[in-house]
Amino acid sequence: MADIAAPTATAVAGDRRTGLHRLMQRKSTIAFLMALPLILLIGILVLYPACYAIWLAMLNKSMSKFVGLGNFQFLFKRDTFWDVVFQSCLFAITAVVFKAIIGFVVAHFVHNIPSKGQRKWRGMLLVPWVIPPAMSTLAWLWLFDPAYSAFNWILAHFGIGPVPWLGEAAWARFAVILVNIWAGAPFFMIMYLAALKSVPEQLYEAAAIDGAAWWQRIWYVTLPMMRNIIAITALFSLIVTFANFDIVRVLTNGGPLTATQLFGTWGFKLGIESGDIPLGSCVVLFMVPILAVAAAFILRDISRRGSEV
Amino acid sequence: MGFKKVSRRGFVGGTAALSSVMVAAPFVRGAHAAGKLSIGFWDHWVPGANKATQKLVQEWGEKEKVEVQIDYITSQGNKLLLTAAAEAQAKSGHDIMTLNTWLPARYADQLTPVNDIMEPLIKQNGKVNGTVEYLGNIGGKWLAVPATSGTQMKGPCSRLDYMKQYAGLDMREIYPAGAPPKADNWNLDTFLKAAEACHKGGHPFGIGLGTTSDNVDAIGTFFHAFGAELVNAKGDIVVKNDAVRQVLDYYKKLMHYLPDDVAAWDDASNNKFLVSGQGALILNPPSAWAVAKRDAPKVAEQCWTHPFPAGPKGRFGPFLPFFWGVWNFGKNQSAAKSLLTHLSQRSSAEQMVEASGGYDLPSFANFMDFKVWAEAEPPKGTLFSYPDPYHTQTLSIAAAPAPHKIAEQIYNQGTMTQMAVRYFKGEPMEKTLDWASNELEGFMRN
Amino acid sequence: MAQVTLRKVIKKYDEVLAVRGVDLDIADKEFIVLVGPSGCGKSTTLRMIAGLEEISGGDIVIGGDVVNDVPPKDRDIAMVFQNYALYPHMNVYENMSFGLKLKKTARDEIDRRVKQAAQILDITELLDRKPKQLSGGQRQRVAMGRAIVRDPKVFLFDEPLSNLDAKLRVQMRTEIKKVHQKVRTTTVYVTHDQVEAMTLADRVVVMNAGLIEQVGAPNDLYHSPATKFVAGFIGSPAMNFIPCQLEQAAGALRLRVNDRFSLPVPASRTARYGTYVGRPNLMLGLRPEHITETRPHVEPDQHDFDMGIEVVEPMGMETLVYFTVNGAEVCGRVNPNANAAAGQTMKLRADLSNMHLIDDTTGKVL
Amino acid sequence: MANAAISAGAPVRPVKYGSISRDRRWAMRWSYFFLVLFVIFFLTPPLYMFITSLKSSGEISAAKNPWWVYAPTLSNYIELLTQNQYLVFFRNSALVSICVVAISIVISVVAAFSLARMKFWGSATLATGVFLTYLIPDTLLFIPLFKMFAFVRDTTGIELMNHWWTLIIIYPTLTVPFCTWIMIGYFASIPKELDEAALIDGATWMQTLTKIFIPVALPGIIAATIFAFTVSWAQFLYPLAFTTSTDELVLPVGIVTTLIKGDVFNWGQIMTGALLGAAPPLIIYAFLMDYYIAGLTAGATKG
Repeated sequence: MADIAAPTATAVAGDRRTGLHRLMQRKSTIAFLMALPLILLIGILVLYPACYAIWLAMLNKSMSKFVGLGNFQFLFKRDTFWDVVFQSCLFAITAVVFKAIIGFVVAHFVHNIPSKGQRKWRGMLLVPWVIPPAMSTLAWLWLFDPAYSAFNWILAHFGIGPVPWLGEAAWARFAVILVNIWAGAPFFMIMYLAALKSVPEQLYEAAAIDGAAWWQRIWYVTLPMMRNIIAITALFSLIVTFANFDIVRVLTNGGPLTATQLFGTWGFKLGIESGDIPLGSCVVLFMVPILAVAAAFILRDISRRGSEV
Repeated sequence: MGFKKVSRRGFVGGTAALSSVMVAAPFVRGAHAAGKLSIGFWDHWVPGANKATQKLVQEWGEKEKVEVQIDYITSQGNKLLLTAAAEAQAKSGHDIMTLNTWLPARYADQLTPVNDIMEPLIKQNGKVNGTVEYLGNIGGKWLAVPATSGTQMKGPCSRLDYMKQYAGLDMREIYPAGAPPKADNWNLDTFLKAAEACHKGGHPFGIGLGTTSDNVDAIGTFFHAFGAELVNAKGDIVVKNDAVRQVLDYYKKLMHYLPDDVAAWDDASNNKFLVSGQGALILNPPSAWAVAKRDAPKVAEQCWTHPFPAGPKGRFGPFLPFFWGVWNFGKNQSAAKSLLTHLSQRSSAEQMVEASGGYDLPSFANFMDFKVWAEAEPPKGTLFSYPDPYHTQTLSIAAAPAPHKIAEQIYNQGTMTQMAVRYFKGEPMEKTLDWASNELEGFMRN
Repeated sequence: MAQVTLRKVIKKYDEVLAVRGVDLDIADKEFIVLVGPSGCGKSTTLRMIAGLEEISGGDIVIGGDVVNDVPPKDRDIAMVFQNYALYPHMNVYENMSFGLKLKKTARDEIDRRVKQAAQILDITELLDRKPKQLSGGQRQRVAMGRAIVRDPKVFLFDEPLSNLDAKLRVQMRTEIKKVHQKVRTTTVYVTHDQVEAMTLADRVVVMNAGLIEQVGAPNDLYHSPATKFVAGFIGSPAMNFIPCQLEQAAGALRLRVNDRFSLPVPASRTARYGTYVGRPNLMLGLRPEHITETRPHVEPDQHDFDMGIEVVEPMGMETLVYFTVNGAEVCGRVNPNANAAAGQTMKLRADLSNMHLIDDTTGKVL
Repeated sequence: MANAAISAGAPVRPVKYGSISRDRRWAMRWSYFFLVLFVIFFLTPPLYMFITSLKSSGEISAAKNPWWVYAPTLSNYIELLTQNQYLVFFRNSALVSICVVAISIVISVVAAFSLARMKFWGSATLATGVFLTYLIPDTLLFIPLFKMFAFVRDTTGIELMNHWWTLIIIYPTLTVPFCTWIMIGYFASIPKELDEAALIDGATWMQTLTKIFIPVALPGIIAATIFAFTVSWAQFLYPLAFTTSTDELVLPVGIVTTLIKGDVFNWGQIMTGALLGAAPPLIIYAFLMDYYIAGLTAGATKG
């Protein structure tokens, strides 16, 4: 746009509507070009593969024949598949609920203490979120080790155990969820803390004067004020938890038997490790409905925010 | 082409003059002059064992003026499997690739047949066992050379003290070092009783029931001992038979005496169980003992490795062969074959066995008498019976003799351990069998 | 030479006309204020002059050149924004010199001009501060400095004082006027505040709904508004509008507000209003200062009336009284000593010699 | 609602104040008590990692008190850091992360500027769409990507499989959408007049971006940088699926697949490796916590 000179515009009076107009048009062209890398990246490496997965899911194992919904039919007959569906839902819902509760509670505690000490506590509480999950899960794996479990060592002093942390289906599910909560709760904590800080102090004072007990203050003041952020964070986390891979992969690799397989890990086992790409695609595609529902909810909020942009 | 030369050289190689012949071998400076060779070896679990292969390859490379590059690839987390898969799909990668167990069959179409070196090698080094034949020789074609490094037997490794104290069994007497075994009573019933006794004594047997190879190999042997097949050699699902029911019943009893969390064990769990001093017996090659020797010498002093108990259908030994294969898209196949011949010589095999502390097991019949096994200590003779020098067992692999593609999946998915766990958890026998046949049908998918 | 001419300038946003044909001639060195309620198109007009908005029709001429298609930077204008738009990461000096630097002006020339502008605005001490460290008034000066430095043909101000508190606003108003007197550049100034418009402008342009209502010197607008809109917009408190009828009574005109209340039209206006007798939708427009208390030393006349006061607002130097006539709320300004009190009846006088008669149908002042 | 009755400016009696502050004191004591418990819960694994990393294998297998180090040794650290393999993982991770951060920031800042400021046909939809792609997880994409790589190889001969640099191409799919979103938010908070002022001052769009927007939105860029770095440093699934050779591995996968060897336990080394692997994000976090949190909360605080 820099090269349009004033004299030219005056000189070509008959050619009015050119300069600035073209400028504006060129502006949107430049804008489009500036966004092009982003569009290409998303188009080629996100949207295309996402659609390609649907196509792959309809091929036979050696990918030489189109079988329509045959793979899905096959999958529906497998017990393991239904186990995975159940486990993924159990895992995601339980973990998110507890993450949300713990995050909320901890955020409150941090909010309650004098603000000059808050930074320090917040810093310590966020550490699980900062460590790459594959690394921290290794620490858990070692804490849960059947022969050397440091937890069992402590429990043994109280005459409990040894607990087969990763050995029995129920315990293994518990362990996987626990690690997920451990890693994810700080995120909720930090989000809620930010939201808590935006609740005006006067509201609590007013509520206190109205005679509200602490739980009433939380119920009538805090929760309504934070409703949006709670919903968004929970949906967000639901997606991430539902699609979890690293924690399960490192901690139990889906075991014992298939008691902790999720869509992601099972899809990996089938698609990459067993070389059955179409069946693996089928499995991971089952995440789409829940993603879509969560995304629709988030979208509602986003469009609200988008209009401000 | 290089082919003929190699086979000619192979014949000559039957003699002790082999190494000098190799120096003179013209092929390397021929078509593939200034050759380069890349090798994907299995990353050995025994500390220091990689050094032997490295040294052998270097020796060869210097003699042949071939630039060699070695990658050590662990089998943990299916890394070896994935690497092979990636290379097969990419049609590029290492010239020589370590292919464990089922992979020669899986990549039959991408491997160069090696009959030209295998036949002379067998003549020279003695026969190979049936499991190696089953896995490596398909339709008369040798797809890969059995590798010494990595090949292993997962027989019992017992604690002498616990077995004696709780079960009243002196394993050193049953399998004496340097003498034929007196193992007539070492059968599955004895085994079960011993398991019960040791469990009562607070030091149970550590037999994993996860889906990794140690666990599958172990249960596969029990299946063989009962003559239980899930899929027969023709590929029919025969899961609903009495032998299977028997072995499941046996396992159910056995599992009562195993630790609670065996269903989640991986290949390392049994080792840790032994090394930490908790277990009275595990089914594992001597790596656990080797680690104990380093980290827990008092435990190592009580370890004794020996063959499997006999079952109704005989005495089977869980044998897990590794192979070295040559990709048919490889750029330097003749050099690869030359190196494989070199690695299959007696002295090479002995070096590998030695470096691995006796862990590695050559597949050729004439190689079972290396000194390492007789001399390993403490305690003296602990590994004497590891290679089964008196050939008392039939070496077997889980899921054999099913067609390879199906067997591989039974093996990789741990179908047998899953069945055992399901039945143990209280699922009715027929339901477990239904589940298994449903799974097996899934494996027929193509 | 920096006249600015707008000829039939139109701005359309998706079929909505924001500016519906504005014609305006701005003389060289003139200080023009565009004033009007929000949404009247005054800011859009200014932004079209600046080149920030494309024009949908008409022409804009600056210094003799049609600049319709000229990008902002080549129009030789400078603009001061409502929120100052100072670059927060640059200090005052850098803020002021940014435009010159982009034009590749020589460094010592930049330095000279920045120093000079800083002196005019008395911000020499602030040159190395960041905007964050400045008070509102100082930021305002810097924003003006940034404009002055460029020595443009035209200054454009977009509501520059509305972010300041009342006291500072008055102060800066004078400041702007002073600066204009010093640099003497054609200035277009947009505000919604009619006091600013009145005090600053050589000429005021009142805009409403995308059209110019009236252009004129501040006093002309105040005393002879052309439309009801201008009459109501200029002046504070605003002009009172009382629905009424004009009737002929004994050779004189009378404004009848309701059945029991009418006032005589001064003789001076009789000729002018004669034709409107009996017309519907007429309104009396009378500024609050023309509704006062009756003064003891002035003899009573027929413009006196008694009225029940509803609200009293003492302002110090005067007191505002409010009452309702014919459904219209009316404000008057009385002497603080007149003892006005809510709920009481007070004798007031309307000075109809300053009255306006408005045709409410056309909105024109008659 | 309880608060609706009293307007914000209502006078508050001193007596009430007293009781509120008494309540607060108790709330505070309880808060400290529970915070200590939670900190213990949250910090146990990293702490245990550290404890184990100081032990020799002998001590670990001795099955003494696992929470105490009897004979601290740095041998695990020395062994790991002198071992070529681990350094290769570290180098790969560092290269991948740095490149991904650079690519993500360039793409997202430029795109965000265009979406937030310049607008074009469909830009609003795109802005929302960008955010939604952030919700498509890696677990959904790795299989088709796996197949796509094979396709690329078959058609162009370019081998994408088993190269660490492939990760540089695919990681941005995980970072760019959210970085763009952060930057759109930051740019949107910059007053419109600022770019108009720049426009009048004679800046081109590019100059407006580089001279005005980037400096002003620097905190946002730092937050986005940290986000992109931590995501690419921690990503596990893609390298697990797409790289296999030891030379091509990045840290998380390298540690999990090569340090854990089936039969040997070298947990001292594994924990050391994990701890060192966690160090870069932890260090960044320690120094730039506020930016880190800003980046983290950028997505939702407006809600």
